[in-house]
Amino acid sequence: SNAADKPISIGGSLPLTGKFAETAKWIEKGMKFWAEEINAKSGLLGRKVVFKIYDDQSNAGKAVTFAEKAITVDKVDLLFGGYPGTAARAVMPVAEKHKFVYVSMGGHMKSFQQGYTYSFGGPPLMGEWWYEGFYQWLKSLPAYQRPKRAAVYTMNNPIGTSLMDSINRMSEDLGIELVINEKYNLPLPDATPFIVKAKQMNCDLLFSNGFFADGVMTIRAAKALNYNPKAIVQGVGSIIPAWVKELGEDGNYVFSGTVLHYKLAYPGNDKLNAYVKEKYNLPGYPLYFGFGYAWMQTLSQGVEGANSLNQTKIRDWLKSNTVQTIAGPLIFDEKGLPEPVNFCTQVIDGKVELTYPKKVRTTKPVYPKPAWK
Amino acid sequence: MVTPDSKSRRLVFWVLVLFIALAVFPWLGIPVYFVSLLFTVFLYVILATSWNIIGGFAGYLSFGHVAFFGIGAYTTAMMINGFDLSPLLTIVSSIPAGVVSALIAVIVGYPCLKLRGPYFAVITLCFAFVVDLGVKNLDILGGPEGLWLKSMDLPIDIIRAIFFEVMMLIMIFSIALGIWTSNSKFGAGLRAIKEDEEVAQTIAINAPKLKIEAFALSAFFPGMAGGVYAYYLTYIHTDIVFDMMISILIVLMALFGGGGTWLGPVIGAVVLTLINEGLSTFVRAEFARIVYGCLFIGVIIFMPNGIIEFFKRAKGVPPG
Amino acid sequence: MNTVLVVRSLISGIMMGSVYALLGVGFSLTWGVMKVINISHATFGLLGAFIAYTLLHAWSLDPILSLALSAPLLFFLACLIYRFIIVPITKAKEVIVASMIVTFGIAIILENVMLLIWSPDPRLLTTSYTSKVLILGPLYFQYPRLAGFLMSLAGVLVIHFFLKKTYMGKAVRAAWQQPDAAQLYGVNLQRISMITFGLAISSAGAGGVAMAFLYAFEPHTHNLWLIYLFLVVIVGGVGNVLGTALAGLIIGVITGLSFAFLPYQWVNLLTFGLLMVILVFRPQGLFQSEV
Amino acid sequence: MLKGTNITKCFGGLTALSEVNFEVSQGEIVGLIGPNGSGKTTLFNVISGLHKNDSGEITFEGQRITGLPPHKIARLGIGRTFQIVRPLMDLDLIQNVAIAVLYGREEINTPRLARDRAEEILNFTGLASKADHLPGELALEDRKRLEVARALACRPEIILLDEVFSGLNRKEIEGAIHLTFRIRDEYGVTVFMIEHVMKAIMGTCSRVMALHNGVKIADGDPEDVANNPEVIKAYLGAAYAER
Amino acid sequence: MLSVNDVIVLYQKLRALQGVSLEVGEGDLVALIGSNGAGKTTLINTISGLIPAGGGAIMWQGTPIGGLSPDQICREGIIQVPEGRKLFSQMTVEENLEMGAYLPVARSQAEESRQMVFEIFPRLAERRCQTARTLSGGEQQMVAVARAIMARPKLLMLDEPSLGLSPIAAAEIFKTIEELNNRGITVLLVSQEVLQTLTIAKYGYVLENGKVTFSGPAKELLDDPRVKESYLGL
Ligand SMILES: Nc1ncnc2c1ncn2[C@@H]1O[C@H](COP(=O)(O)OP(=O)(O)OP(=O)(O)O)[C@@H](O)[C@H]1O
Ligand SMILES: Nc1ncnc2c1ncn2[C@@H]1O[C@H](COP(=O)(O)OP(=O)(O)OP(=O)(O)O)[C@@H](O)[C@H]1O
Ligand SMILES: [Mg+2]
Ligand SMILES: [Mg+2]
Repeated sequence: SNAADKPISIGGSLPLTGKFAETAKWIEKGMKFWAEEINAKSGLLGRKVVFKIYDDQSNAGKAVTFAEKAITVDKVDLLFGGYPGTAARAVMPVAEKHKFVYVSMGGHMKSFQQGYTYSFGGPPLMGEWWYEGFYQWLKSLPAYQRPKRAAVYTMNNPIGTSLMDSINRMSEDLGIELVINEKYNLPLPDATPFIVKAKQMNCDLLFSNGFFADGVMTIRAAKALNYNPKAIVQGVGSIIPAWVKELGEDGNYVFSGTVLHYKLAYPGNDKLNAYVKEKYNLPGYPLYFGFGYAWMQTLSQGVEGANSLNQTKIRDWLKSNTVQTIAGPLIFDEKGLPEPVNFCTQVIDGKVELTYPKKVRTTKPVYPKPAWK
Repeated sequence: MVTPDSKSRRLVFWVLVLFIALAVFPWLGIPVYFVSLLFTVFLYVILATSWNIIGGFAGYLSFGHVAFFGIGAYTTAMMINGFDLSPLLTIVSSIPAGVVSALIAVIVGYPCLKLRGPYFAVITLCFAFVVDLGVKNLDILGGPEGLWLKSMDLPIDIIRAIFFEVMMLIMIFSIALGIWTSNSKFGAGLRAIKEDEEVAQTIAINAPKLKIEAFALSAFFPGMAGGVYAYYLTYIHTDIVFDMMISILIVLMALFGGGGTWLGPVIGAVVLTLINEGLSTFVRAEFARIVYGCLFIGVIIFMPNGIIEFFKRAKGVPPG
Repeated sequence: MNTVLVVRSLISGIMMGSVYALLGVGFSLTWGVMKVINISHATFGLLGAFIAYTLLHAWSLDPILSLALSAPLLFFLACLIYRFIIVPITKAKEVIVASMIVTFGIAIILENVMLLIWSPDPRLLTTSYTSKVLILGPLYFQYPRLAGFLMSLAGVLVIHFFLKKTYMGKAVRAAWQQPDAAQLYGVNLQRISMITFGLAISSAGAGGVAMAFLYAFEPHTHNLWLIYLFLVVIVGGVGNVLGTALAGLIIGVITGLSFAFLPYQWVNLLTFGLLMVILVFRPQGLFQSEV
Repeated sequence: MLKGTNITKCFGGLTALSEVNFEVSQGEIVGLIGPNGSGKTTLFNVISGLHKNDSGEITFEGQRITGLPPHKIARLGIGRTFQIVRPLMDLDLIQNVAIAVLYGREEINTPRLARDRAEEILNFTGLASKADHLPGELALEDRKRLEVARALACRPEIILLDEVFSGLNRKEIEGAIHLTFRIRDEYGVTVFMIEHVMKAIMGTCSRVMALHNGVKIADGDPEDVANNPEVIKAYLGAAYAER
Repeated sequence: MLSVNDVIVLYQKLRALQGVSLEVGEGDLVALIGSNGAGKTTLINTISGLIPAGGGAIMWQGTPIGGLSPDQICREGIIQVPEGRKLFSQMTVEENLEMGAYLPVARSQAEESRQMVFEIFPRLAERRCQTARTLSGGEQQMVAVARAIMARPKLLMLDEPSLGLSPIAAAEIFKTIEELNNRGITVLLVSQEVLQTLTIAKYGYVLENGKVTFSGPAKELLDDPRVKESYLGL
């Protein structure tokens, strides 16, 4: 019939300009790569896919109206997931009301506790899980090697708060004392005081739970003041390509976590890496490129599994089946979340390496961190 | 022959027709997006029109007006969550939001309105940051996490339609306030203050009092609108309702249309909101933004005193 | 009391504030002297930073030296903008208002042009001295900050000297206080305004480089910078160049001290709050407005 | 009705007014003369509340007004004009005056009635034909008249005129003298005026005060003041005295 | 030296000058009188280039200067003391004077000019560091005249220079003008002090409603019954 020839349209918005443009552009690229690939094959349900992507100008309110525009005016067949967490938090209830499956990073744990049934973190960017892997690895060390005193600096926003969750939970478990535990508001004017204080208090573990800009300032201050803790953990700033590209050697040895990594052995990762290598000359795909791709994988498997574009059917299929993504197999619970994942990463020689757990590890972690040059 | 009286009667007639048409709009089965879009337009009309009372008429450029919007949003959210109010009481429960905003405006205005020109602009800017950061830092107000509100147990188009009507009502009141101001003793006093505050005082205008009244009035409707917006969004966060860009946009909208007239901000808000939205169909987001930027330049080069003034001149009506 | 923390925070804060001041003087100049609130001022600063970044990577040119290239370029750009955008709006009833709208447009355009050219990736200016430190006894001076501080010192003094001591600078002030009279005494209004605007934008370029020594930047970063700009300029008294410089230092001191004594969460709030208090008690800024 | 005792006002190191006493009674036209920079305008600024005096006290109809904000003083019935005219530039003449009517002591609260009243006052000051002009289009003398019209619109009991006669030629001064008398007689307003045009002073004032370096040096009958040697030396000049 | 031929100026609807002609010879002191709103200021501003002429020609030393910008006209040595003073209000007295001597010709003689000015207006010497805005009305007028002297004009046009001055200071100003004229500066003087003006002037023009109604040697004008009646109130 006619409808079957028409491409499947997938709509929504991304912050293509403004504050969050950098990340959004990678997500967009990941999504587009997925479409390219699926269109080169037989398409989705035998139909081509096309994107209708609006620019919400890094404004969560606009993200909401554009989601509605996609749903009610463009009458898209599928909704794609947005970024950042605040936008996802605002769009999730809208998707719910319109009964549209919404696969995205989510807005950390709190957003999945609101009882939405159409939202999936597939895979999610879950601050609460971010340091799980790092702590597991610490736990695997002999007690005397572990750091004892931590300095924690956290940006005061949803992602920062959710990062604190694992720190609070697991430091106590390992007997690590949070000697300094401070939040700061963005923009951070100066990181020098962070380091002066951490150094004075003899902290041997530094958490810098911030974005790129503030993360960089913290690291640079640490180098300038020659502060050498056993390990530096950097939340989400270090997972974008700019970290190694711009910071160079100074960016080495920071730990972080992830739910998705270009060196994971799951099928598909190699393909993405090859593509990114060729197109952007990067050693591996950037995290958000992977996210963009993986969310589409989840959504499309839901569609194929349900063999329908009926949103409720897609949802129900996703809730009762396993999807295979580049982040591994995902089984969603009633909240729309998969099992917690806990990989630990470390930047080594300008590459983000997987360092824990052992079964996925690509390199041994460098610990304690070598002194600044 | 058209007597001025029959002319104004005809105007009233068309305005009524317009409002009735708008009122039935969301019930016609039109895609919800358009309802939401108009809702946003109303929101900005309210913000720009209210800002105009202090900024346009009195010449006190408040760059922190988003604070009142946000305060309204948070007041409502706290009220709903605290007293477990039904979201159906939107309009009723947004009134206290407006009152709280206006009260805060009085308290803040008292010291701040002693400042003039750029100094006032910046102190209000600081005020908006202080409120924003204060809310972020206080966990009882949701802190960095923001607040979730209960959403109504109704189909989405009904929900959107309800918010639409409520926002429209607030808009009508705020425009009425604008019209009243431009024709009243109150507005005349504000104009004198804008021109020369010292002279205004020597003709017995109680400038400090008048300014505070204007500031409070201009905070009231944004507060209410913030309350409704909180319901509409069901999730609020300081980054959303205290967004500095809203502050700047309000100012630009009012001035772009023509500050100091009641119609200018309405036109500015409608035009800028719709154009910005229309540009979203551009393939490449950067180009859309560049066109948007050119719009500001183009319009002001040809109409340096705003759109309204330009058309008034063209029609030969003396300004003012 | 934790002396080391106080002293180091203070030094670091002061140097940071001085950089804001460098970015601010030009803004203060166009505002105070020309009645143009240039919302795109920081955007031009950012452009300077991007140019420095590009030259650093292409030719390993030191960012400070790159100013020799970017300053004339920005000057030229400013002249064009002055001629084709600012001149028409001087007819407006309220030039300040019109200028804000127009330059907001310029900022948006420039931001997105930079987005097209340089992509949204965040950048850092990393030079050989980025993480070098000058240690004088207990005092630490980070080189990039020191460089920013010195640039700021030079920039502020040059502009102050220009306005207060040179005939042309005085003509600039005169021209905008009383344009008719200035012309009647031989001042070529257009030329002088164009030069002022050009100078202001060039100084923004220098300010941008100094900021980039401290902070990561990407095409939207100017929005953040703009806010600090506003603060230093107002607190210093619009049009008052030395005032702007002192205000930068004061903001630096406030930040530095609050880092030393407060939970960090409250630092930004305290900065803005204190600025409000300062303004309430000194409604004309800390230092009188000059023009 | 208006009385000042020991008014002193300093600007930094400069004493603009020093221990000045004055009194103006109901229905009088009192002149205030003095060399440039002798403190005349400063005295008006202090009376109308724009400047705070450092010491001394001013009473109006027995009520103490020192320290009151300017709008309260205006409300009590003290109107003033500005030497360097300050019209509301963006508003046409009728609006300029109508605003003053609205906020003045006449309790006219509707803009339409205020316009009617304003028209009357513009007519009175001879500006009726330019009612819809902007102040920027007026020649200087008309702007001064606008100052007077705006001050009158508040319905003051006393009006402080700061050099509204300057820039008129001798013929025109006669018209202005006439206007001054009408202000007093038709509006019942007491007049306190600063003037350098001696012809106007001699022609209108029932009493004249002279300031010099912020000190009052003469007060009395215009003829006497004009012949006061100190006034001649500081203010009028020998040439004037000869004429 | 300066000749104005049939100049017309329009303000939107109003014809402020409707064909004004006037001659100022080298070294002359020419008076321009006329009632309130006659167009005197308009004429002066048109000569200075602040207002474009809607017709007619203005010649300076034989060359047309209509259409030049004010600063170019200033370079020709035509300087005016504007109505309403137009001081640089936030600058000090000293800086205002310096601005008067902005052009290179004047700048080279600035020091002497300053001496001269302070001699004429000793009050300004006392107030040299005060900002112009805070000066009294009369003091501001002195600065305006002094600033013009600093510019070393060839033709000095004064628009009501005695406005707001005390009688003694006004007399002083007229004496100064006469003296400047004696030193070789050509003067075009607009004043409502008709008697004093015509006493020192060589030649006079009467402007009414944008037209020259009388002109002639100052002495003759002084004796003209119509001038006596309308301007001297005799
Ligand atoms: N705001 C101020 N700051 C400093 N000095 C001032 C200020 N206002 C006035 N003065 C000085 O005070 C003195 C008195 O000024 P005032 O204006 O009262 O003189 P005036 O008698 O009105 O003179 P004129 O007849 O010239 O108008 C002058 O020397 C003036 O310079
Ligand atoms: N910018 C303007 N727009 C419109 N009309 C104007 C403008 N400036 C002056 N006029 C009008 O032009 C006429 C001549 O004004 P002008 O100032 O030249 O008179 P004048 O002879 O200098 O008078 P005065 O003695 O009052 O200074 C007046 O009627 C005045 O109202
Ligand atoms: Mg005076
Ligand atoms: Mg004149």
